[in-house]
Amino acid sequence: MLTVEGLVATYGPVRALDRVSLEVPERSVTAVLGANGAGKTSLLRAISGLLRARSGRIAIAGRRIDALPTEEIVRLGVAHVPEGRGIIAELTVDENLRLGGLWRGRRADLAARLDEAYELFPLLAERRRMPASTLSGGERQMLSIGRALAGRPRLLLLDEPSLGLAPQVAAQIMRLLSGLRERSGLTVLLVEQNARAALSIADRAVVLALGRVVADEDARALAADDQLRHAYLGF
Amino acid sequence: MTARATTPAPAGGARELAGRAASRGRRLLDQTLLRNLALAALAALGLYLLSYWLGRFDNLQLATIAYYFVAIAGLTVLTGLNGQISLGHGALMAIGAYATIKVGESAELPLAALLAIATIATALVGVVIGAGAARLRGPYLAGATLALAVGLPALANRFPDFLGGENGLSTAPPVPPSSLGVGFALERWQAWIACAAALITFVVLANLVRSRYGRAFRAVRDDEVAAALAGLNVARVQVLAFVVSAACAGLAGGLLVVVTSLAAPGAFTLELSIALLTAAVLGGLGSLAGAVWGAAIVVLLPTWAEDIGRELSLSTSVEANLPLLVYGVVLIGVMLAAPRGIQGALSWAGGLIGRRVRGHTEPRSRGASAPGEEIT
Amino acid sequence: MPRRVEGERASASASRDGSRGLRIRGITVRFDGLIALADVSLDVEPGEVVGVIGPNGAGKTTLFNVICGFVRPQAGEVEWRGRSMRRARPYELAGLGISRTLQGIGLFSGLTAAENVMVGADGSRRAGLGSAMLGLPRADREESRLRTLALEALGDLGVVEVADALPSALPYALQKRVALARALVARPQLLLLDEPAGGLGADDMSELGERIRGLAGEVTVLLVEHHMDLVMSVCDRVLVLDFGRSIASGRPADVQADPAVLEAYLGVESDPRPPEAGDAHG
Amino acid sequence: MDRFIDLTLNGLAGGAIYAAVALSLVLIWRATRILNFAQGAMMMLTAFIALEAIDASGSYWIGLATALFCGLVLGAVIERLLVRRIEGGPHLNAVVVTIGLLVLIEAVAGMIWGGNPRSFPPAFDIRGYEIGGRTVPFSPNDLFIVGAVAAVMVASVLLFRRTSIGLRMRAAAFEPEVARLLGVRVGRMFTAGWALAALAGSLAGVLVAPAVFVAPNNFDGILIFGFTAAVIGGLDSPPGAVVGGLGLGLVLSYVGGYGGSELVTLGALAILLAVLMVRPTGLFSHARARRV
Amino acid sequence: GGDDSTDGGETPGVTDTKVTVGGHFPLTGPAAPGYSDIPVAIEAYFEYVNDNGGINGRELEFIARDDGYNPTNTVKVTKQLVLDDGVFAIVGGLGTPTHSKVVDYLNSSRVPDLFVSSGCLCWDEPEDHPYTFGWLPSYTVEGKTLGNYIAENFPDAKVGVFYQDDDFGADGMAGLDKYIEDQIVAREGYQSGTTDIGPQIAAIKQADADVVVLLTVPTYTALAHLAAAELNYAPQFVSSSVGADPVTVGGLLEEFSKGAAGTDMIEGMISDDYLPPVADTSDSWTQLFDKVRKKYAPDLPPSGTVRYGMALAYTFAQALQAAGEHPTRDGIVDALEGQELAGPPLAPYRYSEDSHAGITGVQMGSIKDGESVPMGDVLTTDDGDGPIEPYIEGHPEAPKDGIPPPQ
Ligand SMILES: Nc1ncnc2c1ncn2[C@@H]1O[C@H](COP(=O)(O)OP(=O)(O)OP(=O)(O)O)[C@@H](O)[C@H]1O
Ligand SMILES: Nc1ncnc2c1ncn2[C@@H]1O[C@H](COP(=O)(O)OP(=O)(O)OP(=O)(O)O)[C@@H](O)[C@H]1O
Ligand SMILES: [Mg+2]
Ligand SMILES: [Mg+2]
Repeated sequence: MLTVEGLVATYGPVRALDRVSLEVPERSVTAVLGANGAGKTSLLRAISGLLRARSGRIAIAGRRIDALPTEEIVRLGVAHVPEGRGIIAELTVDENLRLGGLWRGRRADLAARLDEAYELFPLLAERRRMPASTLSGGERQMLSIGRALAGRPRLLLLDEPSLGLAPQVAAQIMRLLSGLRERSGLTVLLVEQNARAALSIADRAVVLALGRVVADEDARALAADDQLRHAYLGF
Repeated sequence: MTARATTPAPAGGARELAGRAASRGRRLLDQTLLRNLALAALAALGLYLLSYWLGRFDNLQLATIAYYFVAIAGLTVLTGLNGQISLGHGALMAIGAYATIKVGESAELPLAALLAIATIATALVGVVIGAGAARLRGPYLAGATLALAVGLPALANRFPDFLGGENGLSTAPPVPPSSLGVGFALERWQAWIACAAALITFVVLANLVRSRYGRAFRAVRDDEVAAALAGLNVARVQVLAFVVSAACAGLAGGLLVVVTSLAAPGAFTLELSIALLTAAVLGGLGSLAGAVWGAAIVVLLPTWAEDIGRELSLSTSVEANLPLLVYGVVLIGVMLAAPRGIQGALSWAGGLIGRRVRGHTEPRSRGASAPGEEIT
Repeated sequence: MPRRVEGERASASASRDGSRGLRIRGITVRFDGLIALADVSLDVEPGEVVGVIGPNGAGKTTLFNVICGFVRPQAGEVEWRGRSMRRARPYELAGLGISRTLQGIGLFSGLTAAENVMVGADGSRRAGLGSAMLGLPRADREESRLRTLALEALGDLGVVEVADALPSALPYALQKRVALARALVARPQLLLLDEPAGGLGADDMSELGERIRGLAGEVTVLLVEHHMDLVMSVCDRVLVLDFGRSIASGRPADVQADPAVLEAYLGVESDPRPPEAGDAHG
Repeated sequence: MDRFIDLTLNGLAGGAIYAAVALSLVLIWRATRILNFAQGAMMMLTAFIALEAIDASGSYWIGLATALFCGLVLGAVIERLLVRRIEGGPHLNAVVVTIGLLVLIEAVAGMIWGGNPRSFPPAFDIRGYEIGGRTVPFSPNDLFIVGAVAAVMVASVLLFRRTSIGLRMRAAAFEPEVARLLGVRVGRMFTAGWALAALAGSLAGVLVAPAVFVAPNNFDGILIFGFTAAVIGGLDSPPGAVVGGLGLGLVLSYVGGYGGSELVTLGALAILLAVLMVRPTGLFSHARARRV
Repeated sequence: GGDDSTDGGETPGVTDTKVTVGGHFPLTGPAAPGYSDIPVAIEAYFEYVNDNGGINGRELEFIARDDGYNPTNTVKVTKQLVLDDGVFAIVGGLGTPTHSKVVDYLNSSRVPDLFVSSGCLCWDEPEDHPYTFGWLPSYTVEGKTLGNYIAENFPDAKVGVFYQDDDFGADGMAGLDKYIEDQIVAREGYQSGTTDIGPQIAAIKQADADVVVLLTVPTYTALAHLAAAELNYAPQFVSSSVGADPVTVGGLLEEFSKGAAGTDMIEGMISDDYLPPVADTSDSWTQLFDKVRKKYAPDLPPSGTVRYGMALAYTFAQALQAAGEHPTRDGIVDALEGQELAGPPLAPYRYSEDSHAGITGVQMGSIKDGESVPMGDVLTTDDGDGPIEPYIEGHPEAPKDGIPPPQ
């Protein structure tokens, strides 16, 4: 589904990604783990075109996307829940959600997709017509996730989705992800600080350190590998 | 900015050994005042020599650049460091100019006192306007100050007897002191006065922006909520920034009287206000050095463009509009080529060269330098 | 049905020392019909670490906003050291010994890390405009004192080497530390932490926990968090909000075992339903 | 009483013009978050072109259509060539670029058409209606202006509120990066926003041209009042622009009529400040957003 | 280095082959319309002179600098002209608020300041400003003549005045008041720059004025006509010469006249004039100016503005001629004060040692078929309470070669 090869990305002189390669099979959840500053966010941003790669290639289902503008990448079915939520505070909750599904066109379908999101997060349903700026931190996170799902993506990039969510909701999201993979064949690239939770639902896990891939393994194997776990995941 | 913390000078009483004199010299330059004064003294010397080298009209241009600098420097602090946009600084200059002439008419005061009064008067008006401005943001502040720029000079028409109506007021130019000799050119004297005021403004603003006030200005600009939680009274900081820049505009207005001997509504049009703002952005927002570039461009560009037009012997309507054309092209061109303004581009280039020379890399990307570091 | 589980220590000291700590009485906040806080009360004793937990949108941040004066409650009263905070404006808090970190990051993006912290060290003072304009040595001395303070605060949190970096170039965790340094440099007596552990890795989080425990006794801390490990390990007491009501309060262990809390917030163990139909408020 | 009626009608006619300009400013603001200081100059340019078209064809309507088309193209071209390149830079850079554009367009117009103002035909009769044996200062042409402005307002409200392209445009304006992440083709939205705003602006230009004549600088004053009207109404709201424009027109008419002409600019300043002190983001803005 | 000498051996701006003079004009900006053509006309006439041997063998050069009608710029460009361009004299500097800011400077620098393009009374102060000379009939002279005309021809009419709210309006009204103060029922002013003058015209209509005097610039003359047309109000308009050029005003109303309003709106408007009418092709001056225009400034329309610039340029050539073989700055001032110049204006100048006022009188006229047709005698008067008297000697013919003859 997603292939990354030799990806290098920099901020000025800082190398945030250093020859990163990874392969994400279709219908899988891949966890991206690593300490703060390891380059996880940069990796997701590079995939969705927000950060231009210096070199290397990124392909989705065989199609190169590293030169495409973000919006075209998204239109290939890539949804990105960015770090820090990225809601549009001036628009209402409903408008934010609608935007997530708009690129797919198909109006009737859209209403159904919105309803699903509201069903998933009933708190948002109550706030449909309110500007998103009034939402609490967790509610914003819900909106951001719900919005990404409203586009029915093929590949979902999640940057710390549980940030600010109550434990119950965070767990719910994790379960939802594995459910979606099963039911609708979604492919997920999941960045999480809560490595334990991420590994519990992931098929594979990639560990980044200082912009490099230091491990790329089966999730269960990684969870069992005490050495790696201690060195990079701190538990 | 150095990472090392400057240690406070030891309290009085401790005797320094002679061998420490050199390090003391260096330490003296660490002191804000002395460093800025040294810079100003150097500039003063340069300007002094320049004023003898330049012809009379060019001295006048120098004086004009100096008063534009004063106004733009104040505006760059307001807009660049505090994030408040003002399209009304031309009107504040008008207050300084009218105050200079009115006070000068009614009392025999030395010029310095008149300029000080103009500065203070405008600062006081700045308190009122700043208090209103502190409630407004972005385009709404722009709109309000724009209305000010258009409306305030109209007061002159409301009180024609006092403010001279459309024709405004005139006054006599300053007289060079006789000690300078009889043949001393008026324009050089005007340049001296304006440049002296500009240097004072520079030193004061450079001190201020390096101080905690400058930091407070920037903090409020970046995040009002966080600034309030850190104990900054956001409204008060904003008013203070406005007052400082209004004072500069008032002084600039007073200097305009020194240079042109006039105060009239037609001199303080919206175009003036807009020119000040564009000059600040063009030079490099938030940077005092940028204010110098901005002032020089605003003053010199039209004159140069006009001369070029004359050389080219174009048709009259083309020739007349050429300076405008050039100005427009420069505004757009600089913004496209140097988004951080001239000073931003210079320091970027300087950083690049410096890096080459020193052979190591610095974590600084193009245009991403801290606004705070661009000052001076 | 709101219930109050009073911890012994709280009830014992409230009458004696109530005037020295934070007293929150019957706070009600409504936003166009939506009830964000309903009659919430809480006493926090000096030096105590109290956790405020609850589902998303329960009103935790709003409670902080009320204490800080960003939101005016429709009813109720906040007292800090015997003084009513009804009139207090946000910028006066620093002077009253109150610091707060924001739920996001809230650093000044155009200031270096050190400058960010210097603002926190400096904020409440206001004298010295003249000496600042003239650049007098006095102002310089003050500056270097502030900078020393700031570097110390950064050093305490182990981030002194990023003193001259801009926040945007720092990883999230370091930004959070700088923000914490800015709050701590003012030596507050009351520290309001809004999700300080959000986005932190396991190491960072345990370090944060130790730091907060280190503050206990000297500084009164109010902590909003969704990371229960952290809350349970550092808090003396916990207040649980749900839909703006306080549904429980008491020692962490007691609260954690409270069925109402389990249902409304922690949920995980007691939620037997399939994931698709999951609902935060069951 | 007659005088009051006269002043009211006169104010409505003048206000409709400010409203037209305000609308085009609001459109650009909503679509790209840029205050377009060049709007007046763009209006002037398309009005000159319309005039040439009218001279060539002899038909007002062909002139109007030409102006609208040129406005559309001009807006799109400006966005693609200039505004696109400063995107993502500091906010004021856009302001400076539009100011540069204002100066540039006026200079070019001065070079091509000279400085002398030219007469521009009205669409309909400019003689006021007879009401009760009295001629009031409101003519069929004024009615046309009011109607056109109302139509533009309704169209822009529908565009922004009811259509998905309007939603995309707003998203692109508020948070370009986020909008991209949601598959919005931000560049196209910006281009479309500028094109539509310039279209509305060129309509406004043709509407005001008979009243101010056409010369390089003649739309500057109208732009200032239009800007004032937009700010009064709240820059995000097309109905706000219209209410702001009509309100401003009325107040200025009363001030000019009952006070004196020297009070008109001061009057504009006074209302603007009064409105902003009570509502710092204009009359039709939404309630203040949550900050923490 | 700066040259500080103004009274050394040679006269600034004068060489053996050339005399350089300059002026400040609004060439761009809102005030440019109507005025930016003046320097073009002056240069055109100077070129004509140069191609015909110059004045005393010297070519004339004119440097027009743009001040945008902004006094600050006026000061700048005037000093630039004097210090940088080294002009011999300032000629035709335009505008009261602008030029009044450089009068002191020019006089203290002893730079002749000739033929200011404004009808302010303030140029006629030979004691304080010995180097400054007006040229236009003052606004008061015009006001008096207009008032007198109305008093004689419409003795029972109610008069409304629509005026520009500055010294133009004020001085003009002072003149009107000397004759028709009692007849005036409405006085409505406008600030230049405002576009909505509906309320003012409505007020004048409401006062039932039968005659409306316009002390306006051409744009506002046109706007006043439009506002009146909207109200179906057709008073007798009487306009000062400043705003009455039929070509300019007619041009502004062209689209309305041919379209919606149906008739030529300015037809029948009465005004005064101080130069031979542009339309009077039998006049030798008109012929001369038109000849020069066609050859040297073919882009310009044959408007009153062009006529004004040429007449002014001619007057300067005349003064320079009068200043003799070796013109000096004081010499040209003496020549103006000492010799009687006569030229294109319908009435004589008032230049003398005691007076630096310019043209002393005007002739009434009215617009017929888009052209101004003179009525009655040329009338002269002063700025004070002096009487209005006919001037019947008539102005001289233009010289055959179009160049002021040596005297
Ligand atoms: N805008 C920027 N400018 C400069 N450097 C940056 C910028 N953004 C990130 N970096 C640097 O790039 C590196 C990788 O950062 P990134 O945000 O990808 O890490 P991360 O793994 O997502 O960390 P976190 O867990 O804190 O979110 C870090 O060293 C960071 O300091
Ligand atoms: N200014 C406001 N206008 C309208 N509603 C608001 C406003 N501020 C907060 N709310 C609402 O009040 C409720 C409480 O918000 P608050 O931010 O206090 O929640 P929280 O407990 O901090 O949640 P989280 O854990 O997600 O941060 C939310 O539903 C929010 O949408
Ligand atoms: Mg990250
Ligand atoms: Mg919260």
